Amino acid sequence: MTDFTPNEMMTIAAARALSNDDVCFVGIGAPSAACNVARLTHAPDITLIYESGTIGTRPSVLPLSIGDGELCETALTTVSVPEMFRYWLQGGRITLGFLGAAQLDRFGNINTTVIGDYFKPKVRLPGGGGAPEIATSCGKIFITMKQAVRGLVEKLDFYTSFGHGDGGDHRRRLGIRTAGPALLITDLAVWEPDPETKEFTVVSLHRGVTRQMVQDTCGWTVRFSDRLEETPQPSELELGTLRDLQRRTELAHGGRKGN
Amino acid sequence: MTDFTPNEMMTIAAARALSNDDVCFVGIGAPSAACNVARLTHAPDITLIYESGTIGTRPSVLPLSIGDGELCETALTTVSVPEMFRYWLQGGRITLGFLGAAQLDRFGNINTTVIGDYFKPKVRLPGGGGAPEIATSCGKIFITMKQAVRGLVEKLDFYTSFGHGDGGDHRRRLGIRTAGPALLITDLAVWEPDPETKEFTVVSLHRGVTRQMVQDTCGWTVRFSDRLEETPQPSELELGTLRDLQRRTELAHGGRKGN
Amino acid sequence: MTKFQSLREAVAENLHDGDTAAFEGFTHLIPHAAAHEAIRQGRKDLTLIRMTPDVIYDQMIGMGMVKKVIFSYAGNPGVGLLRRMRDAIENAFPRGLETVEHSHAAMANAYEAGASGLPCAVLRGYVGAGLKAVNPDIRSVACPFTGEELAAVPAHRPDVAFIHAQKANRKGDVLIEGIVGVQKEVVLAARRAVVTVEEIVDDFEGLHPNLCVLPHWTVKSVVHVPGGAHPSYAYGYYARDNAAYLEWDKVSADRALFAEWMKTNVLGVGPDVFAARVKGL
Amino acid sequence: MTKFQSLREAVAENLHDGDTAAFEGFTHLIPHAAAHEAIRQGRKDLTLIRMTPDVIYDQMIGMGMVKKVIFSYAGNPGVGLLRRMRDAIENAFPRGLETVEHSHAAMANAYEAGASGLPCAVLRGYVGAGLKAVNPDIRSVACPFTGEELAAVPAHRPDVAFIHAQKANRKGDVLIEGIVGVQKEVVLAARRAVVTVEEIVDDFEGLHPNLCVLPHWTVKSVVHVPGGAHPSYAYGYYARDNAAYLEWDKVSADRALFAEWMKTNVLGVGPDVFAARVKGL
Repeated sequence: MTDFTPNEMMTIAAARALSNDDVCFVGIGAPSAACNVARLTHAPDITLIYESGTIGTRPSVLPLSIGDGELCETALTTVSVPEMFRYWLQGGRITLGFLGAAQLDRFGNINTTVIGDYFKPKVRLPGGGGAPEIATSCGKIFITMKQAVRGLVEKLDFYTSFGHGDGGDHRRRLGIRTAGPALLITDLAVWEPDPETKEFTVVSLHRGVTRQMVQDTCGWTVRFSDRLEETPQPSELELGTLRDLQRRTELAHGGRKGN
Repeated sequence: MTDFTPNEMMTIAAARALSNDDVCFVGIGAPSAACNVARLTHAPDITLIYESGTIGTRPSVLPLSIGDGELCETALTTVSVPEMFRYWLQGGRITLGFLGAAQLDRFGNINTTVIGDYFKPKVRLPGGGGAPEIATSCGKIFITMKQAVRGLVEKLDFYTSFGHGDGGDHRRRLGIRTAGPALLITDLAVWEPDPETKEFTVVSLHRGVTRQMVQDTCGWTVRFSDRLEETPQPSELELGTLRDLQRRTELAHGGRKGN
Repeated sequence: MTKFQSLREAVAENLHDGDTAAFEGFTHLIPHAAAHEAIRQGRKDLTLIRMTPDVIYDQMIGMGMVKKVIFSYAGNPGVGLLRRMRDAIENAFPRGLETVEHSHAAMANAYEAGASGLPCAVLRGYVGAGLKAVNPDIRSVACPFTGEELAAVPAHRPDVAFIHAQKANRKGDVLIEGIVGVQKEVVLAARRAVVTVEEIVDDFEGLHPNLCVLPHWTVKSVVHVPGGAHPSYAYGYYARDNAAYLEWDKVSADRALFAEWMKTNVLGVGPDVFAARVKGL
Repeated sequence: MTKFQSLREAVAENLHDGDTAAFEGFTHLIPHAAAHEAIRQGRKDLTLIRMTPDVIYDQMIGMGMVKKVIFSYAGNPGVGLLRRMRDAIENAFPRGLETVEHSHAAMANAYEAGASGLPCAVLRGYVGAGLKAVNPDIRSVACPFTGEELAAVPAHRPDVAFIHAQKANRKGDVLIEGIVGVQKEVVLAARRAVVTVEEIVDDFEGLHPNLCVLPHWTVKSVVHVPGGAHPSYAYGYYARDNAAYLEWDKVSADRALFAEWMKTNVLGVGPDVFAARVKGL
């Protein structure tokens, strides 16, 4: 096995959790890389959907934006944005949604809106975009992010999208019928919600990562699974596929005017 | 002027009331003939819309159904039926809607649902189709029908679509912002609503029609305008256009399998 | 995953006694072959949804398979009334028929709401109209910003939808072209969807990106039935058989003639007859 | 009727101080040329609606033309934050900026409701989400059949919409292809619509019947501006200039650099420069 970066491990661990039967609502960045690595390795029939309206897309390079031409050109069909949010997302046709976070709490609630007070923000972040409804309409949610104390926080500054709320059956109490956050994949570890409390629990550590490293980059007291494992390392195929994809992407997006 | 039938006069009188700027929601039968005669004579730029989703259609023959292939093939674009009713009709983009009636009252209210009691009908008619919302969403409504005592009635058996209700400002009192029935064109006469009471009033009689003929075929006491006119007779162009259209239509629809 | 099946299998697996079913098509692409297979299999106590219950619903009603129809316009398009449906409503022959009646706008919105996963559709509709008084499924909500009273109707969520389309590819993705009606909506609103198609092609390469395509994971079963919309039509394949609609007016006017016609043209044949019916159209 | 005008005339006639305006485009077909003309004409006190206020809204906000933004995602797509918009919100520079914030789903539904002539949109949205607490335009209605509480937001009804499209024909009908976004909806929701296009063709003969076409009677003004979406892209014409989006991150980070850039690239030039900007893309 060649060497690999924490970011590569994160992307590949996320890719492995995807299957041929999934219909994924893909975000830009790590989710997009993970979904396309899955499609190019073990899940060739996975359906990828980007919120710009492209359904069943098969890009050969990763999009820089959620609506790159490549997504439309390789899609089965492209629908309007209102249709995307009404028929496909709200209609309950998406099995899996990916979300990122500026702040995440132990119950999978997410903030991408503001740091500080909403009306007097220290940092005005981009906002929720599709996230508030992705979080509740997709069959389940995977979250990818790099660990940092300012990212994995005890309490969010703003609740952009709902995860498991205060934990337990909070989703059900709000009438939400979908599973919510089912997996958190970071650069250090893979986390799953506890079946009862719904608190994210570390189930596997990436190669070379210690419990202390996970705790040092997390703002809450971390729970580790009794059966803590090591995340299987990337295979040659997985790593090669990811790196090829990124090389093609750099070539395509690199220079001004396609140079 | 060659001779012409009452039906031809009705169609041509309706065609004349249409203009280049109209966006018409067209029904099958006389409205379809009238709209296409207008398009082929004085209003070449009129926009014709059929509820099957065809926008800006220019059929060379009259459709037998509201969704004939000819309508789609000659249209500017064809949209889904939900879009047709949401964006185009409810969206207030249609300036003029045509309605027919099994029963009509003096205020332009229409029944196409049942004769007799709704739950124990003597005759079960087809029902409203698009009419209930055409009647309130189009800028104004033209009605075409052949006069008969059982058709122009004192009181409807069922209120399929709303005209001027009990007359006066009844539409406004219900919050309806469109004009409603603005013209009734029959095989005998042209009627307009009284500006105040909204009761249909005969404003012109077709050639050879007497007041008595109008009254004998109407179930309520007819009001005639103080300035009653004779409907201008069909011109050569109008009549020729209508008859050519009908000839082409018969040829196209006549036999089984296009023979 | 989509199954490629015979029409007999597709109907047997997806349509059950007592189901709420929608055989949709707005003049164009009406799934006649699928409806005839349902008749041959003798399904009972169906609730049928359709904007324009035309000849196929007249036939199913005439065969006594239907207990309830949810609809907005019950006519033989361009011809006249539906005589078997009238006989059921007016004379309870061959059985009584419950009706739930809407406007086209409400029906189209109800399909749209079903496809959108909503419990109800909200529209500006039925103002001053009589159906509100006879259909308890027409209610209202107040706009929380303007106070305007808007109509609300329940979303359509049929157990099963049947549509006819031009093409499927080998994966089971379905292409619909021309007057697309409410077909995308009814498939997405339904728990199960069966699509009969004119043609099965290898793939959809080279299609314009914005066409009406239903991905294979929205469809349970794809069945190859050339001519399967006859006497309705399939844009790009064959024209509407207007004479057959005129003929139906006569056939359906007489109970005995109807029974005889169904025996000859539906019960005694299979879906393979449809290809021949559209030759020359 | 549609006018074929210069961009200067179209903006002068259709965009007024204090207007509520939407310059829409979802990554694709963003009307950069139209926004730059609005900047040159120095419109004031605008309320801007957009799902993804990106570079053009950052520019208008940085120029002090905007008093309020209604939006759902304020980022430089694929790059990062909007630095001029942040400066306005965090530091009231060059003026304070009121924000009304929604989710994408709510914004898309609000355009759809505007196009549909409804006062509000109803969706299953914002469940458990924080925006409800800070945006009084997020309310709810109860489904009159199931009792489920659904979110409601006001319909978007902008005074004027600006979009960029591939083609217009000589009548002024407009064709949009590829990622069509909310462009049809924003045009139908707006009182006035201005469309810049890559190309004007004689007619649309031979087009597939189900494409996204806006009839001429829905559009006030058509303006021929080749390259008018740059650095966004036009499917079938030119690709996205990703480098320009990366450059914007640097330009917008510094107030002086921003002012200089706007002078050189917007204030001192005309819409004719766009054609050259897309050469080689």
